[in-house]
Amino acid sequence: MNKVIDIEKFTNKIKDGMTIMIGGFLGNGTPETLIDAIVEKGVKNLTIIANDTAFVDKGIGKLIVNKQVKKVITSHIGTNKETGRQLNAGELDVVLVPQGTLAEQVRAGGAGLGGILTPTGLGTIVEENKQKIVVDGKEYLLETPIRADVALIAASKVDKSGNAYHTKSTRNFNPLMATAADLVVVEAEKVVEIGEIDPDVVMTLGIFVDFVVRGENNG
Amino acid sequence: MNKVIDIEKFTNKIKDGMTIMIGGFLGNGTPETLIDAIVEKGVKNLTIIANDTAFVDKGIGKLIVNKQVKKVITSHIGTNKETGRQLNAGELDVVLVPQGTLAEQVRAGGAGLGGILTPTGLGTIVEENKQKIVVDGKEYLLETPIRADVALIAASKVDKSGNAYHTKSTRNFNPLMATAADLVVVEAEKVVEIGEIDPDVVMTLGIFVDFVVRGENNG
Amino acid sequence: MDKNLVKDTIAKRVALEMNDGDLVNLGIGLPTLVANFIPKDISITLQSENGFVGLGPAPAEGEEDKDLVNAGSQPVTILPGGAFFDSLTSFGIIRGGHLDATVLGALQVDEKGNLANWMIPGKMVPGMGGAMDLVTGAKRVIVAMVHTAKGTPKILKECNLPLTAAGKVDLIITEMGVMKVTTKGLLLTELNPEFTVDDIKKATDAELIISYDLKEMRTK
Amino acid sequence: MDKNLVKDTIAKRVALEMNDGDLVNLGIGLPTLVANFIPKDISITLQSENGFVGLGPAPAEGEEDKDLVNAGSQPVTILPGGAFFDSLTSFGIIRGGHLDATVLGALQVDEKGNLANWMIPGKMVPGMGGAMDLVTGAKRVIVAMVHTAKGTPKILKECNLPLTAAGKVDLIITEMGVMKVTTKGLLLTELNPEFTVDDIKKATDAELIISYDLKEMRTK
Repeated sequence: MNKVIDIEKFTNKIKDGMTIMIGGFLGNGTPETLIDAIVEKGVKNLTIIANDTAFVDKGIGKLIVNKQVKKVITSHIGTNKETGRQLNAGELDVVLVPQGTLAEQVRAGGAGLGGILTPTGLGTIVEENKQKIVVDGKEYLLETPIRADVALIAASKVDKSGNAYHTKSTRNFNPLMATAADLVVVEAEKVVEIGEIDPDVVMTLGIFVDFVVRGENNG
Repeated sequence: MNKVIDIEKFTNKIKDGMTIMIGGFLGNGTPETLIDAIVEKGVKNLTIIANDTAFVDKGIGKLIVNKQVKKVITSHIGTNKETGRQLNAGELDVVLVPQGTLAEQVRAGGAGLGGILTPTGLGTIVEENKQKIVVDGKEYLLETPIRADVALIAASKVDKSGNAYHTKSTRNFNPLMATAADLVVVEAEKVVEIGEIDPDVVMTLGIFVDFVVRGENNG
Repeated sequence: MDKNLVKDTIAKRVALEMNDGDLVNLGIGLPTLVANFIPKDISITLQSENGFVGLGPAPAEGEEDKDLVNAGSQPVTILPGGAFFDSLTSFGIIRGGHLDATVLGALQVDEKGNLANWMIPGKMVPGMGGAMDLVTGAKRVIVAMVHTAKGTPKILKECNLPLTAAGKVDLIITEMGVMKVTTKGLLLTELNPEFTVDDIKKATDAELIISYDLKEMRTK
Repeated sequence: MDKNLVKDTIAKRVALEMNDGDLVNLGIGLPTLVANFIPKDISITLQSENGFVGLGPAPAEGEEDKDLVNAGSQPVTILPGGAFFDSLTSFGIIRGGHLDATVLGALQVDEKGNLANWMIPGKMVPGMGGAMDLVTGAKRVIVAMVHTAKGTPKILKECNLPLTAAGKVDLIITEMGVMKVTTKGLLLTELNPEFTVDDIKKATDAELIISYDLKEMRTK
């Protein structure tokens, strides 16, 4: 099935108030074309789920600077001063989550788990308002699943059915997030024919992907 | 680091009463050479953790037939009549676990989780003696981590540092089990130099692997 | 009815439940036959729980690849666009609600949508394999089976064998007809014209609600 | 002491804690320097939490690959035997106890092994990134930092900034000395001969237990 669409068709799907997961790690392996399209459309009140808020001029940072985000669920905002400014000014809600917990929560959302138990965050403010569960005499925090309306994924290469390959350090949250959203869009500069990617090394499965967009300026 | 060893050095590590995880799915992607070495040594009272008990003349089945196993934690024994016979005769303890739960439990053991919550098994005998936990009004079973003394992994190709590639349907539980045991041994017919496997497509990470054994009759 | 005709009748009717683009897991045995009857104008993707999507037909003789088998250990092929993965990803797909449907056989199924298909205490204990995960995780659960076990009803008021999952079955398709699991019980929506309503009632232990709109069982 | 000498002294001493074959995660900043001082006769593997093992040095100018950066977004290289993976696997490694050691900086560390290194309320809230996972999951947690913040003690009886993890620190290495976290408190095992026991006590807010076997701080 050919899932390749124009950027306009993608933009039409993005609405005010949506929850959007975005792949990437400090802008590395981030779907810049899709983000730029959302910046151009100017939808507001987005909730963004991502590892970090990147930089003011890169990746997710551009959505923050353009004041399109009301809430961000992330592990790190330190590289984007505007995120910190909006947080301090009360303009932006920031939920900080340990990076490993964020990865597990997204996976739980995609893999049908009701949650996972982790010692990360015990004895810190991360444990506030969370269930503690004892297994074999050891205490754990119960961390619950996260899902989104839309997941935006960057790939090094994608076939027309959405099977994607992420080279080197660009993989990060991309394959995970593709499992945990109602609408999944993959961006890549290289869009290849179905069957061109060795089935042994597909990293994001096409079965999770709804649309493929040809990217232009992958970060 | 060169982790290649002779089969004798491997055999010396295997003792009576050990808990051993073995990769493979009905004998596909199973470390036959390592299993044969254990059969030959004849250690007893093993606890085996595996997807299934394969066939009487293949994979894990050979350990069962040779009466070296006192307990097996698995999702399926239907293809090996001897497992059923020993179970009915009270000679073998069989703990049946849903396949997805087994995969999650092994992963939890390898990834430091205290457990995971799943709806699989609710309302069935699988829920006996397990904690039930409610998240967002929905009930789940708490399934706890599984680890082993030893994990035996089959690969299509492995480099001398233990980075392994599993082709086609031979991957199954192998990469998972490599994360969840104190001693991890990988068997492959093809043992290649470090660096010969593209770092993008390593499936079982060498950092989890202690020893590499040249296999002869990979299933 | 001839045994093979029975199986084909069931498989053909199940095939009509598939939608274009569906991701589906077919259980071992009768459900596997469904793949042969998918309407020409739709395309579905099959998942094999041992670790891939894009499951294709058996290879030609001599073309078998020992590294490519299905969950029943039979040599198979993979279609273009397919992909391999480990058991964790495989069951993430199954449990995460990514399967549009799973088709399985049953030892027993009841009017509450309970399914028993993995053991007979003291007799046959093969284990649940991936069945509990499939039935719990798939968006739609379709039971495809011969209506009775040599005359003994398998569709019951209440299963008495150990359950595979509670209340998860959506649809039951046999050679006699099509039954929907509803909050009020089993609704017979289609009847094979080879049988009468009385025939199917006699072969069924559960109460059957006969649809006001009862139709002839379709096979295409 | 000169600022660079301070950093090198700390990094050199941390490097001596490494064992042949160790898998280690080095935090951003000072801990990164440790890689420069690993003894010639041992080899360690570095993990980069954005998704690989086998982290190598920065590439030559002009050789940068935009697809290969470390967790601080700097161009790096991968060594033979390294491998890339996704964030789930990366944190499976970190949380699953597969790291032999993690080396991090601190805003504060206390005599119970508590660590605070991720925020100053109302002032600096960068987020914890992977720090909580690293400190909770690694087999050994080594804090490597300048002993004081411009004279203000960072080694306290009890941290008053929000914690990164409770009771997880094993060893504190500063330019003044080496302190082990024990159930009885902080045990000073090595002292830099540039300083006296009195100097280090004055620069430390926690009680320091002086080892009967106090040694000169090693750097090789």
